[in-house]
Amino acid sequence: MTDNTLELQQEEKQFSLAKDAFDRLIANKLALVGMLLVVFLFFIAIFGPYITPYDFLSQDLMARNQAPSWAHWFGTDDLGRDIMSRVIYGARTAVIVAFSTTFLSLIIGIFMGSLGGYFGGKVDGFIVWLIDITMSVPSLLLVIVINVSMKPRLVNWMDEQFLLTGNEFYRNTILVDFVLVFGSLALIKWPKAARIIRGQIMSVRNKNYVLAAEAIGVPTTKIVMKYVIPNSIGPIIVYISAALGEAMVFESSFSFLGVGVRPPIPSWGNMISDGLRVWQLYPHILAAPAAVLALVTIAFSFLGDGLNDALNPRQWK
Amino acid sequence: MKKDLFKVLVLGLAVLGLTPLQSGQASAEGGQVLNIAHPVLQQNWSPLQGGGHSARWQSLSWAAPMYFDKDGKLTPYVLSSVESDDSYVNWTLHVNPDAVWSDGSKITAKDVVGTWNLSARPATKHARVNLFLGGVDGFNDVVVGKAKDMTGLTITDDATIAVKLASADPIFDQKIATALIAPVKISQAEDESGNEKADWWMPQNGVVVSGPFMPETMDLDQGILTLVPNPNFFGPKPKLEKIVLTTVADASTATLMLKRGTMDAHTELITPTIIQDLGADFLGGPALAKGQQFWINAKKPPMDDINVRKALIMSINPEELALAAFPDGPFTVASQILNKVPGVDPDFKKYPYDPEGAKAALAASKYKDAGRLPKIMFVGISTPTHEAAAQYIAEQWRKILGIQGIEMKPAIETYSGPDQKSVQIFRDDVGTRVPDAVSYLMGSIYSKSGNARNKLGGYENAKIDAMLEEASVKGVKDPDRIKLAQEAQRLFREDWVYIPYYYDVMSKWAMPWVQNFDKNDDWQVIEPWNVTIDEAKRP
Amino acid sequence: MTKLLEVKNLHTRFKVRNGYLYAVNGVSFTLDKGEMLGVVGESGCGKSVSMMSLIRLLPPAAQITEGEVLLEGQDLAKASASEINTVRGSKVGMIFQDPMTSLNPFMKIGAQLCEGIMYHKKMSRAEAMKQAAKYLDLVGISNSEHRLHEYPHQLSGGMRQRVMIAMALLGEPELVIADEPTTALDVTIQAQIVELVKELREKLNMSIIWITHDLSLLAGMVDRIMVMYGGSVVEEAPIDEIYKNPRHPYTIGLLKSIPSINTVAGSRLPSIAGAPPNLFVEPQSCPFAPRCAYRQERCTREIPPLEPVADDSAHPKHRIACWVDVTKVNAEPKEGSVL
Amino acid sequence: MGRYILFRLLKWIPSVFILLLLIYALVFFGAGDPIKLIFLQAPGDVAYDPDRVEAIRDAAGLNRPFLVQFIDYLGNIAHGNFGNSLVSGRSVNSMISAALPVTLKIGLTAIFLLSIIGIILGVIAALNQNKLLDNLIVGFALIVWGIPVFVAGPLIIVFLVLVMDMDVPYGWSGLFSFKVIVPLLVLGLNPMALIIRQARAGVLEVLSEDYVRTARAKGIPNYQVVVKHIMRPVLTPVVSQIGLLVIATLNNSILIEKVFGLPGLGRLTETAIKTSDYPVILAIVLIFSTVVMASNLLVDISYPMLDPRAAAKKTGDE
Repeated sequence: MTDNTLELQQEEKQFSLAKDAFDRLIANKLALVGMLLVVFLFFIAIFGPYITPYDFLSQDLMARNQAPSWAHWFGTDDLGRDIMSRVIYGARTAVIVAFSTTFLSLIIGIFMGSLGGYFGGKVDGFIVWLIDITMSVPSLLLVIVINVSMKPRLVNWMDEQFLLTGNEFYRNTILVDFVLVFGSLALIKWPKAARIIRGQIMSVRNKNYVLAAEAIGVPTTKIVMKYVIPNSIGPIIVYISAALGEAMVFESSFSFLGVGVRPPIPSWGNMISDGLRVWQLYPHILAAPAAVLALVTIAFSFLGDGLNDALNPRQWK
Repeated sequence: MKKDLFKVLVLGLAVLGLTPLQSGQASAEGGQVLNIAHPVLQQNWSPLQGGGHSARWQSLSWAAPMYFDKDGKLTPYVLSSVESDDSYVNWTLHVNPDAVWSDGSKITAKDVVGTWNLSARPATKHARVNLFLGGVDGFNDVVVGKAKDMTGLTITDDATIAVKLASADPIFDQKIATALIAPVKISQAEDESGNEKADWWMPQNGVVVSGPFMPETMDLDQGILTLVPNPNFFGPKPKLEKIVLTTVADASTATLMLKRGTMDAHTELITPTIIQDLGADFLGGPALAKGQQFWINAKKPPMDDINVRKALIMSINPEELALAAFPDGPFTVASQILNKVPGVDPDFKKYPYDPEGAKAALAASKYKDAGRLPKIMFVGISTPTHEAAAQYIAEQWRKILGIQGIEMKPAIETYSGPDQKSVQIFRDDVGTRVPDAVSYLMGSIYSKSGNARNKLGGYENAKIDAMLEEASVKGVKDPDRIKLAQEAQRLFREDWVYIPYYYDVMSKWAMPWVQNFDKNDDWQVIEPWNVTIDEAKRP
Repeated sequence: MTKLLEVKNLHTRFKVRNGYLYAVNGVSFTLDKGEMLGVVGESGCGKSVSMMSLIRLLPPAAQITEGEVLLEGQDLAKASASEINTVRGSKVGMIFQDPMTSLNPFMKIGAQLCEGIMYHKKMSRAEAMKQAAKYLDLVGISNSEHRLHEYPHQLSGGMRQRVMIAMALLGEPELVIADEPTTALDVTIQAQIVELVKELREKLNMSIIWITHDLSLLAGMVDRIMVMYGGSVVEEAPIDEIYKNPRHPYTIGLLKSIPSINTVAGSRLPSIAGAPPNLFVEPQSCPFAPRCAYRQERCTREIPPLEPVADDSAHPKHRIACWVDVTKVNAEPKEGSVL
Repeated sequence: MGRYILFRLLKWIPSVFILLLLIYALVFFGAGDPIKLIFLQAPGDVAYDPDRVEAIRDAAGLNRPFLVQFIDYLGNIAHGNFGNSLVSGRSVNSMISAALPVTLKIGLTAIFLLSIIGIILGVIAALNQNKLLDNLIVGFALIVWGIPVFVAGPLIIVFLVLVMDMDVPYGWSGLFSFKVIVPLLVLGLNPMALIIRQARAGVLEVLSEDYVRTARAKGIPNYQVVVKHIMRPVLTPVVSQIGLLVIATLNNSILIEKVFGLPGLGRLTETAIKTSDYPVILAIVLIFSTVVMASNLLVDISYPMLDPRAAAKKTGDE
């Protein structure tokens, strides 16, 4: 009985809880800074290409490796391209990469987690086993293997499709980079999301009010909508925030190993690995993308911590 | 209590910091030690590979049948002389009676023939054997595993070998002047069933060598090799006391080590700032009969249309390409395939840089405009230099022709699997080891060459083939030999299947204090016994 | 009787986000050897904080700004950290509210009991264990030798509180501060613990400060009661006097809210209306004034000092911080006041 | 306990099987042909001849059907034989047995050492919450967290060489040498940041626990309170991160072993992937996942030792 009333109250409070969480988030200065940076990042990712001072691809071989100046705030790279414009465009790459990875992993995770949580028993045992395997896979290694093995085939297939259909879509094999490389990352990152969902479903399943609701024939979808989703949103948001930052670092690791986003499309990762080769002479080529990546990682970590504090019910004292 | 914790922390760090500063650098008393940085973790140092980075140091330990000296003169080594009859089909090779292994035993004709047969067998995986021995009668059967020994190689006596070629080859003697087919002691290298023994080349297994330096230790896991002078070397006495070869895979680390004098030489180091970091002398060297080009696979759309190829090639300004790739030299801008060898075509018409012409050509193609072109993929963009060049090319195409879908991949390897056909452009070098225009072109544009088959995607021009075949049997002194080669090259130009890039130099890849480090066309030190170090200049 | 403890004008405040929380505002009292003092007040009235301030067992955000705490002449408020440590656990023992959380779940009972005396009395581990077992026996835990090797989660709540008491007594303290030691326990166990403390007090002859919000609990146990409100002492008197002759309006309210046998079943218990005082500003007037039924104009301007009750009907040791003589003035029901 | 470990191992075997099958299939069908690579990787006029490559592949048994090869491979593994490298012909067993100790030694030492330093720093930060020291430590952790190891590594090398005028810390001559400390630190920095944050948060949580106040009330010195009462509960969540740390460290080793010339698994991985040398890749995958599994198992086993309450739950004591 008490559970039930509590739950009802909680439901009424749903909106104000979200607002409370937001207020708590805003009150946390670091989290606020993190959030502003992340919002700024998204802004740059969306509008960046329209506000860059230069075309991120256009080269000026007479102005190579130039140190930062008023004309080029971050300097120019080895082909005389404006680093600032490339960093700005790189934000788009980073966001696409981070989102494709995160949301793919989220979808897989939610599917797997709800499968396990809903059916329980053997299905759940299987899902848990799958989670265990996945968690023990050396992630970087597997992604590299998938990358070097699958990509050529997919690229080739898309080429053939383009010749057959003339559809522009198939020509854009950069998509393969994004979808396959970072999709494969999702294959490794999903267990966290699955655990969250599974845990929520498990705990909700055993609550009296859900048993009662089930007993009086409330459809499952409704139970899910009413109880599972609201309870999971907090941890999932925290998960997303952490995963986005993580994915960006992963992207740079891939680029460093030569399997990430390939030039001339700028990504912070490939800019960093380019910069690493010459930084003893031209530190600015490394500095800008590395600093931006570090800043964004830190911002996501601030935001994640803040969200965690704001949304984690354990700390609602 | 904070203080206590700090104490523990500081103490711990201090203990770690005080642990003995061990230096991995080997230093021998008195003598000179050459430290070489090697860019890949090489697990196989067999002299029978015919390629790979380890082959760059093959001349240290293995005496070639013959060699070209600094001035390009063919010089006896293991073989004291090589002669042929007038047909250029039958050759006689004489093994140097002084040539001995490091254990003092004689190098025999059996070793030479055995080595060559072993190299040709498929399981040995020798990467270049057909360039040198491909003309020997029976080679083609051995190389695909149908036979064990080449019928064209016969041991006349302990010091004489008779070679019968499948067809006339006036430069066979020059072709075998390479350490890549240096004889090995066949009883050590070959097992009963005619396969190469595992790890026979390791000092732990008592390998005997013929060159001036013999391996002392080989730690393949660490990637460290040490070589010491071969006491029984049949040539001049080596001057170095020791050679230490360390795997340094990271280019920046290697650069720093070279700068500090921890390392003296490098197998192959390419960074965008190498000239600024290590000086022009490091990369400089004599011109080499080798050129880097971007090879176009004309079978793969959109390259199947010559107008597309014209458009692409005419959009590139060779001078700017050079500026993007190697602004500080030492390479020279390429135009034709041939370079350095006798027979470079003085009247060769360079591909023009003509943006308007390029646009017109694209419009004249069956694709009409850039929007309908399939994606174009580059491979072999393996160094920062090549990456810069490829990005320059891509940018020109975008700027002039409006082409968007361009991709570049670092290495050929990823695409060497089932998907090689998805690649339109390969960056790679071609060259020749013999100063001969025909063999240069036979290795690059002849339809059976590796280059035509792979990089050019199965390029075949019957006329060119016929001309080259005709030229190849002509004597070295015959002026028609060169003329036919030039003719073939002009025909090749009209097919528009390459973007000229640059001509290589034989980079020294050694710091200024390393002396007498001249290298041959196999990138090997010509006279390893003469290498010395000017200690005064070493930091 | 000799004076054990004298507290003079103690002020403690907490640093909070936008300023300070004034938790203790000028508390003064004395405690004799062997005396048992009850400290009563609603949650947040500063009773715990003021008693914790005695041995400076406060969170980092708290700070004693003024006052003296003289324990046998030594001013604890100004003592160094190591001096305080020699007082804690030896001269002063502490019993805390929630035995479920006050014992370290990661350590065995024995280790927790011993670490204090091992440090203070330089005992060896074995000696300390022996001593600990003795005290466990004393607080009525059977099979004490065995219990020493158990973890807290293996004990029941009452047992854990007995362990806490043993822990406080182990150092043979002269003063034990018990901070609502029975609040978290079942009623039956509560009674047992109270009995135990009474018993031990007689046996060991120590002074005890018993903090509680439950006035009724103190009956028959303590010698004297101190009522706190809003960070200051509002009334202080021997126990019988408080029950019979309460003088401060707040104390009267508290007493009324205790259910008694006479309370009619089903009727609502009286409670003190209004909210506890806002301590984010330093009080400038009687903290109870906003809720007081006897409020006068002066009450909202000045802080009434704690002084002996003027009239003769009161016990000589009876002190209150109020200008109003409730025996003479009738309560005018004011907005937000009692009843 | 023994049964529990056995049960875990039994569960682990099928997962390894699946993993191997997956990787084997990926490499077999997708990645480059190592034999072809031998010819194509050497620049210039290599003697590439498809017929010859086929002959070599036949000789190496690479042209047999997928399943035959895979089962053959599994059989070999069951006998503890990882086969021979397709590129160098060396025995994979000997390659792994030389490389694994290096990575393990460095990795475990890094995790161990930096966990300790991380915990200490985290505790110090928490005890000085919001003071200068706390801000310094937290700031340090954040910066370290934000800089990928493959950037930190070269930066530190150049700093040591150009600024400190030291020799390049390069190569391996046992764990206890100066040149190993630098990569050790680099390898551990990232995990350390994680631990600092975890430990700091843990301490902050524990600090508000009643039992810490109890301990303080006993008048024991502050360091005893910290060591006995605060550190102990903080260890549990930190230890539970170790599985994660192991993965992170293995990942990092792929990224930095090359830079410091460490002859470990990371460098071997890089080389093997570049040459599509799948016997080596598979062996590394197997080893990596074994290491991760083992560390996860270790964490699970050590959990009850660290938290008596968990032990009670397991044995149904409560």
